[in-house]
Amino acid sequence: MSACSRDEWMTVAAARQLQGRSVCFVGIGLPSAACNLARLTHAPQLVLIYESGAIGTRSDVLPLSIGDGELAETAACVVPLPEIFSYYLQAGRIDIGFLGAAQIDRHGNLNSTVIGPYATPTTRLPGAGGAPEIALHARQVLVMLRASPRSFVERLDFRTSAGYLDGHGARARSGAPGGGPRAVITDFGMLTPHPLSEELQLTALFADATVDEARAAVGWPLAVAERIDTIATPSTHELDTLHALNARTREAHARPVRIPL
Amino acid sequence: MSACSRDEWMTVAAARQLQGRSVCFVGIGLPSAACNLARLTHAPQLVLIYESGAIGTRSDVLPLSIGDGELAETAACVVPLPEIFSYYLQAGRIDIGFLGAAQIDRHGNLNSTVIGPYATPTTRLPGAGGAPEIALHARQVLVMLRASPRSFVERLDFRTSAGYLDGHGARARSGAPGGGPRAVITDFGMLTPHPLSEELQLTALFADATVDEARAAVGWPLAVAERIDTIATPSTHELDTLHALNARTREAHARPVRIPL
Amino acid sequence: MILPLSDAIERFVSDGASVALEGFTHLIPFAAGHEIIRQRRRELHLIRMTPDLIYDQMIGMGCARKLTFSWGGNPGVGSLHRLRDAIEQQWPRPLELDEHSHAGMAAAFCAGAARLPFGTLRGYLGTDLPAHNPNIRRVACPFTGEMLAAVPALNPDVTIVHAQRADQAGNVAIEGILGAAREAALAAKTLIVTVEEIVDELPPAMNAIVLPHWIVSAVVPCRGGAYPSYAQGCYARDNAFYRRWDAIARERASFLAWMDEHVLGTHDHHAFLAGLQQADA
Amino acid sequence: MILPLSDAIERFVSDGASVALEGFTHLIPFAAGHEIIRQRRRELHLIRMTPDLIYDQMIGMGCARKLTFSWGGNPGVGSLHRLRDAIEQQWPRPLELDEHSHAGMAAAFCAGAARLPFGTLRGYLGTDLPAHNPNIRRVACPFTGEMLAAVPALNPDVTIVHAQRADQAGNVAIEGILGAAREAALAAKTLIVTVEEIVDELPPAMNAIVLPHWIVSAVVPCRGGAYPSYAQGCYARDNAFYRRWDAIARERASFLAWMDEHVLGTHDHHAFLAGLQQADA
Repeated sequence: MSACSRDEWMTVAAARQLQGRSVCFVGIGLPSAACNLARLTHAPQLVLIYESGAIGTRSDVLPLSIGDGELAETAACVVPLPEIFSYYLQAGRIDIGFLGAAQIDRHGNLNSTVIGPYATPTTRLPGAGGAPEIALHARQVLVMLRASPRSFVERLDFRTSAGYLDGHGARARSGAPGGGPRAVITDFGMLTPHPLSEELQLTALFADATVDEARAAVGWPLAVAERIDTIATPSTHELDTLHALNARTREAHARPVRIPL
Repeated sequence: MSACSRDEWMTVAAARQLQGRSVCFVGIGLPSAACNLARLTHAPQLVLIYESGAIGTRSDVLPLSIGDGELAETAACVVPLPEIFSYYLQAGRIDIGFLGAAQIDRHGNLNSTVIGPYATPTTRLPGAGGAPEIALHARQVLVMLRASPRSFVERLDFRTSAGYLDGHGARARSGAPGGGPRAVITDFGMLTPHPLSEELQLTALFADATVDEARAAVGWPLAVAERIDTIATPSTHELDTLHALNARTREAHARPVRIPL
Repeated sequence: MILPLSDAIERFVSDGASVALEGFTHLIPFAAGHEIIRQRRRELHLIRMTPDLIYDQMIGMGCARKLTFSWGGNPGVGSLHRLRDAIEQQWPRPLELDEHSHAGMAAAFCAGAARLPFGTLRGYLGTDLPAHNPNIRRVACPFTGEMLAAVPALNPDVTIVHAQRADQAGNVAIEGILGAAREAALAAKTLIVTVEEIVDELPPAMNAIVLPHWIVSAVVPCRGGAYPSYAQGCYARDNAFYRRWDAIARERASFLAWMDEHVLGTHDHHAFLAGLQQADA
Repeated sequence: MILPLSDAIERFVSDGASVALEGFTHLIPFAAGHEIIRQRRRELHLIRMTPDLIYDQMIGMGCARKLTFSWGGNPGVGSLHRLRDAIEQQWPRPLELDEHSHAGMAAAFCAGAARLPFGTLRGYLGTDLPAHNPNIRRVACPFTGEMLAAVPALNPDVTIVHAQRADQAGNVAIEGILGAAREAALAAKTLIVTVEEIVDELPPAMNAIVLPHWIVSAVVPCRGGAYPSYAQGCYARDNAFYRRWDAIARERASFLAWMDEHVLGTHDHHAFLAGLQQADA
């Protein structure tokens, strides 16, 4: 295989999590790349839904925004956004939801709202968007987030969306219908929840990453599973497909737009 | 003018109540004829909405059912039925709603549910349909109903939809947003609510009808206004237009349908 | 999954199930209703805003224990005689009613589609319906304190709708008047769609009405499946049949004879239509 | 009623009004936002799921007292620096926040469109948002007792949306991604629609997206009115402009200089676009 960046490795690792005809609620950035990579390689039947209202898109390039025109043109249909959230997400019709965040804690709870106090933040982040209800309703959640002690924190400044809350079944007791975060895909490998405590533990590493690197990147004492899998190096097919997708996307986004005068 | 039936006279009288760009929630039968007659004569800008979801229809023939194909084909748009009731009717976007019924009382309350007790009716009628919320939300309601002591009754067997309830402001006190029945158009003329008591009183007669005829047809002691208007005889233009509409309709409905084998 | 109609009904519609055959005047799934009659399903809880001829037939043939509805007439013609006979004379068996207004049923289907336990509307004021239906309650707005009407969500065990076309993957495209068919479809635990035709691929639809494949349990090819109702762009409503039904259904004997000959006596919808065509000729 | 943009804003958007410029990535009414800035409206309560560049500009220019929103970033690029500066440093003035999730705002627009006082959702569980927003409450299902989230209806004094076309009567046709624009339009007390073109008559639309004329207060002809957002079938999103905005808006001085030159310094949207075109050349 050719050399690949950690972003590419994360994208490939996430794509591999997607199988068959799963219905994916897709966010912009790495999740969008991962979903489309899966669709273009091993999972052509994957159904991609964007919160803007596009259902079953088969875009040839990645959108920069969540509502780009390519999404509408290649969709099975486009519905009003409120229906995406009520008739699809809330109705339990989403298999896999993707989330990112600025902070994550050991139980997979996420913050994308503020750093510092809510009323007087040191850094105001974009906010919740679809996250609270994706976290609540999707059958499974995949979190994609680069690790550092500033992002993998002991204590969130604000809980925007629920992972396993305080763990040990707290999420299920809260009445959340969805299953919670199945995996956190980060730039050293993958964390998954312990079956009982629901604390995230290191269960897989990229071939060129180490446990020490993982521990250094995480702001809490990282639990390490007894057995750590190695995430197979991206194949040539995976990388070629991803490179071509990214190249098409760059080319499309660089195309000058005629100002509509 | 040519001779005309009481049904035709009722239709013409109702059509004359419709002006300008009023938005009409149309039922099947006489109301549909009245609205389309108005649209084809003095009120070409009238907006007709059918509960099936058709908005702004300009059908060339009258529908037999409330969801005929002509309605969809000639509509400004077709929306899901729930939106008709929530985004249009409940949102206060209907100027005039038409209602019929099996029974009406002196305050314009209507029964289209049962004759006899609800659990053991002697005659089961079709039921409410859109009536309760049309009665509640339309800015004004026009009732079209042939009169007889069996239909204009002292006491309803069942109140399906609200007119002025017990009168004397009871409807407004109940919180009903719409204005209630502006007029009852029947086969001797027109009843309208007294401004204070809100009891229906005889305020207009067809040219060939009498107060005695009206009294005989109404099952309660009919109040008669001090001044009774005469409803102008249908004009040749009105009658010709209505006859042509009915002829087109008969012709269209008689056209044999190919069984889709 | 693409199934023949008889297999779809056999597999998904059980005795005692709650079943909604939706479609408002347009796209009423008559063929599916007839197949339910042929398979002699019993104790069904039938759900439909406007029972129409198809539920008149199913009720008259004894399929139903309960009816959730909002307007039970033959549009533009008059009564549904079999529905009336069931309510007035308990023939062929008693029928429990869960009676609403259109606005209430629409709110209940929308709540069902959204998997909320109840729907809210500003409705049912000044009507006797709530006095006879414990499924019509009140809820207070947590901001203004205003009291509003509430209805429980409708989530049929099985919803059956008819549509113009589906693709091989099971995506369904609907054109024309919808009534509450889309919401009833989305509210279903199991969704069966009978279609006029199955095509290789639907064109990209943009804002058109599509039921995506993964909410559809079975697609059933069934040309003419909405007749004597209609399918926009395919065939017109047979208004004359709706008028004729009034005489057929008025008496029990003539009703039973007609059902025997045309529904029980035919093997499938194609034979049903062929029989009617012959009778017309 | 067909009006020029400046007249529509002058007539319908008052200081202190609640104003929703909706459109999700697609059809964002930039021209209308710029005209509000030119007319120096103040104390507005801005409402938008995704404030996007247009509210970054309006907030940075001091038009807003309050913001109802659910996601405030530059999609695919990063922060909205003017929004951040308003919240973090109260520049140019403090900004009150009414912060929701997308699902909550969608429910609030739907309730507004239906003129219900509140919307219901199964949401806001396990999040700190309700602790900071008294507009997120709970309501009990009157049938099951289940507690659900409730949000107050959004009924903006003025909603402004952009669309591809309208006819002379004022009917508006929209194609492509809708976001919550349709519900925001239906929820408005006053609805202004800027359009790419006005045609004599729209074709019969069947199931397409139409805002009928009598819910539209004013139609404004405004070619390019969504730029740098896009109008499906007319022009593409200028992703490069969205990227460039990050640098323009990062500092107060560069932001003000850009707004002075391109918005305050131009007479209307045509001049705004012409100025950008010149800068590009």
